[in-house]
Amino acid sequence: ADADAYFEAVIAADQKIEPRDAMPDAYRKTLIRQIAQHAHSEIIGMQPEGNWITRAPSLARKAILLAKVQDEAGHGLYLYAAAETLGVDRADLYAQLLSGRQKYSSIFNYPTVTWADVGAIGWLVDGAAIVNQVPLCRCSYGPYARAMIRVCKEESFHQRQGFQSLYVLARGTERQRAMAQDAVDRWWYPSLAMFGPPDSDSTHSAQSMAWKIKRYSNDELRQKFVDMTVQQAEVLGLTLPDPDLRWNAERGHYDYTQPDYDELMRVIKGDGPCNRQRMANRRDAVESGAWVAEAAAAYAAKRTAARQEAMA
Amino acid sequence: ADADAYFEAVIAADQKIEPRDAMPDAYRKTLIRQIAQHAHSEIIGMQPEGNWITRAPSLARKAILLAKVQDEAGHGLYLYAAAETLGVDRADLYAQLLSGRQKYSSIFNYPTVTWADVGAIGWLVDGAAIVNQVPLCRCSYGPYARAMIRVCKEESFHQRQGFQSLYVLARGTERQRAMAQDAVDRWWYPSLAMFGPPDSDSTHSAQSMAWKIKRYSNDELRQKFVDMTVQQAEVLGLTLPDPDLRWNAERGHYDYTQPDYDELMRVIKGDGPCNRQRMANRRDAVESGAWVAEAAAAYAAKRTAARQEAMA
Amino acid sequence: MNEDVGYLLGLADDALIASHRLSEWSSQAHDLEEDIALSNIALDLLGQARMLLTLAGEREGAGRDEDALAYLRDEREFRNVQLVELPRGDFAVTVVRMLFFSAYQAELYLRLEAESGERPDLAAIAAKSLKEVAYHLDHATRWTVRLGDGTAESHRRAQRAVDELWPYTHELFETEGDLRGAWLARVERVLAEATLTRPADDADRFRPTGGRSGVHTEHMGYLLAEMQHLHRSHPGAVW
Amino acid sequence: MNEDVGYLLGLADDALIASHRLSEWSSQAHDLEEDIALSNIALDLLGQARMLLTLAGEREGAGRDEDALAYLRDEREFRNVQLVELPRGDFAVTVVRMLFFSAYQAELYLRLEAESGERPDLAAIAAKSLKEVAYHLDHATRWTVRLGDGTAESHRRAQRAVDELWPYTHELFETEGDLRGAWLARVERVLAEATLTRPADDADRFRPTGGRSGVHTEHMGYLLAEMQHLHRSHPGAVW
Repeated sequence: ADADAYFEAVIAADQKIEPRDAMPDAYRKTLIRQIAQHAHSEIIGMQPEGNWITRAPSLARKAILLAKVQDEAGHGLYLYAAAETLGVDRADLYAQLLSGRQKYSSIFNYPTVTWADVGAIGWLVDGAAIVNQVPLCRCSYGPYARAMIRVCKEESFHQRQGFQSLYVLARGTERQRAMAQDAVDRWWYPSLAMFGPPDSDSTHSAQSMAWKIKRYSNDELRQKFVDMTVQQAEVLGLTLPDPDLRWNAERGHYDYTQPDYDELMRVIKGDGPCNRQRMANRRDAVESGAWVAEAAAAYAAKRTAARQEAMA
Repeated sequence: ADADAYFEAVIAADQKIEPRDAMPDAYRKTLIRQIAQHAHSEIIGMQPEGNWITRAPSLARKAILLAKVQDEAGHGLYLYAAAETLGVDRADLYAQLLSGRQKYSSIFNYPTVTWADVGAIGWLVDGAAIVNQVPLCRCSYGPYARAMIRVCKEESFHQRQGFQSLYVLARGTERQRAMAQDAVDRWWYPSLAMFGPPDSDSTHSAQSMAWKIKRYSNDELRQKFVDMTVQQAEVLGLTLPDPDLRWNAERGHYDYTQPDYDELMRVIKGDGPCNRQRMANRRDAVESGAWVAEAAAAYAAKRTAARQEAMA
Repeated sequence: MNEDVGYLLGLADDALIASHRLSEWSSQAHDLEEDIALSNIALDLLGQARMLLTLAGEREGAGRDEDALAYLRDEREFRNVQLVELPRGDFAVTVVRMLFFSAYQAELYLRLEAESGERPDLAAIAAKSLKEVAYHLDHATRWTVRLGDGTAESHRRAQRAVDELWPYTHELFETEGDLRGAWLARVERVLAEATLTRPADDADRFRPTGGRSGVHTEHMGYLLAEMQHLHRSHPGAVW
Repeated sequence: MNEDVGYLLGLADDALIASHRLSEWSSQAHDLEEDIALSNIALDLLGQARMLLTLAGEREGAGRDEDALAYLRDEREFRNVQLVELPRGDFAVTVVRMLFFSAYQAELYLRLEAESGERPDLAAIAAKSLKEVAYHLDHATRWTVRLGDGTAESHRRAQRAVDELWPYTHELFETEGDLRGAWLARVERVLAEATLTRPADDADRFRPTGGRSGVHTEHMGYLLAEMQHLHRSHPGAVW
């Protein structure tokens, strides 16, 4: 009861819960699920953009893309480390990704069809991620909040790079401009869907808000993203593919068409265009690299044994 | 002794030895070795040109190339069938190719570096093959002679296609012309080496000539090829990479620089640029397709069993 | 784009890309006879693609010939179904895909041949191709049965190929829905003889689509890079 | 071509193509740490390639920048050694190739750095790259030892990689023969610690060559098709 009171007091005071603090089981479980899903998203998210590394149209863009995909792997590492402070093991989380029991962001189940998709992901997908993640920097769980500060800083760098890449395309040849517009047309609604189901259907939100893991509802975040993105689209000179998108002076926000949540559910359930491919790639990396992990372990064991013998 | 006399008489009369005829063991062995090597060459020879099928620069050229590589597989089939009339099994010959005990033409151990190499192979390599093979249409062993008639007909078609392909390049853009010349520069000496070591070093030739398997010596055939090719090179407007190539009125032939026979020996021994790759590809096709062959056999066995049961 | 041109490009690209994947078997088949057979089918499909591309170019009237259409269109302009662009895979994938695709082509070309009044040029191409397609279908049928009813391993591989490819077959009938009944009848007969299980349609909500409007799998770009690189490296050259 | 330009292109292309093969590991490594490490090395090598290409373009004085040189040269104009263009292979091939190549780069860059009087620009690039190369070499060394002295399977794979790649190392010293002694000393030490056998030089007459004069293995064309296709598909575009 003391522990519960302490937890409630910390949350109420907007202070951080730290790994050694007592915390309700449900809080711990919710965080593990969310952080793991976030980490998995970084890892799977390497694939759609990584798809263009060997084909990037200039060496400067290739370097930017290589570094970005590498950053995503780094984000995965911070986040798995944050999850581990909650008493789980990265290997177990990883196994749950591979078995399909834990999810990753559905956005990464869409294919990168052209080079412009790399820019559109940077602009829209990283943009949506940032809107989602900035409030997480104030999340009540300390290690997660600190990981998010680092992630957000890099993400906003990526988002600017994506924007800049699309900007160049939008001002390039007619074919480049068409490529940029086409990418925005395909990524807009999936990006809106990244904020999850509408608040009316969102199951976990209320409790997460009470625990100050979440600070805003799905629909609030989605609206924030729309408002921000409309203005950036104007700078780019590209059109968002929503004929009903318009300023609502009364609300002080843009009205917009909701994404297809049935499609979102289908993709979450595993039936998006690339779910099978993404998981198969991941499993293949693990399986075909198993002998490397075993070799490293065997070598480490030999070294340990040799050291022990030397000391005996 | 009767058998020997019959064999000698047939050879002397320029008639054909047929599968059921008695023949000296050494004659049989020589033929098996030569026909198998020839068949293997067709099969391995599919690789360097096949390397360009998916990248052919026009659909018409792609179709020609696909058909040509397919013809080479067909030639392999005729030739293995001819060898089988001598009492060997295709599977055994194949195993000897894979184990490296039987050879194939060393020319196929050079890489096809550009598209023009496909044309150069058609013109020079098929050209050399034809010079080698036309006399084999009169070879003393019937099945081999008949297979060669069919092979030569198709090869000369391929040779014209190669010539025509180079002709177009030689009259194309500057880069195409350079590509054609470069290919001829790289394939000329290896093509000369296709006729084997000089007569002074040729071990099998004398006996093969006596048996009327071979009709001309290596050097005679090489000279014939040079004389023929010089004139075709003029039509193409391409230069053969031999500064000492010139008409010798006294001999009534072109003088030319001999190929590097040390290099030829190195390549024959397995150390050419692509020997390992060609053999690895072949082994991989056999190994990774073993389950298919097993399935076909298992299915055939089931069908046979079912038929027998039905009749029992 | 003219609707008819788009339709023709769909047929042409199906054949072109299917041919490309088959041609990847050159020197890789488990025996010589099969190497020849697969090249033969690749060659037939390439021939169909050339006739169809040429016809599409004529219909379009913008001066694009078969090579301009094959080599100078970008990925988003290719109209083939995703089924044909999936990686080559093992021999089971090749055989099962050929079964699904040839059975579709057989039904489609039969109908196009019958509609010769409406589109005589296309009907002529269909009529010319039907004999080829019948051979492809026969070849795929024999091998599907051999693999399905061969060894335990070949059965496992064949069933896996059926399960993996089945979702992609729905795209074949998005615009040709009336052909699916006849297609199913053909395919089900073969799968049954091969002791393979036909996946249920509703059990599988994964129905990839997009090829006909130029949205392809991530495999397509690599295929086109390989196919087009040389041609694009020499703008305006004649080969 | 100016001899110096050709020399610079050799160095640049070595780094560019090595970087390409390493970047093929993206999302494919056995764990995240290694995925990051390999990307890092790919990124370093790409950076070296860009500086070297830019310098080569300046020396040439024909207005070609790093992209013109990377994307618009044909295969026969690439000067890299064949070692770096061989297919990615398994992790053992990657590690052993990195060992051989980094040890070579380390010796070469050390010498170039020392020759700053003759070629100050190149010496500056070498100096800047040496720290990176030291890290690559260290990484390759640690993994070679782990694989060689790990499990029976990892030993077998590592030895196979050493045996397959060794013949290609001779090309590194065709024009830099004086570096081979120091290179051998480095490499032999690592192989010994890894319980791997160093192939004898004379037992192996297979010494592939040609890369420095633009004659490449058949793998190179596919790599370039992939790398260059998009750039070549948009002549004159800015990215």
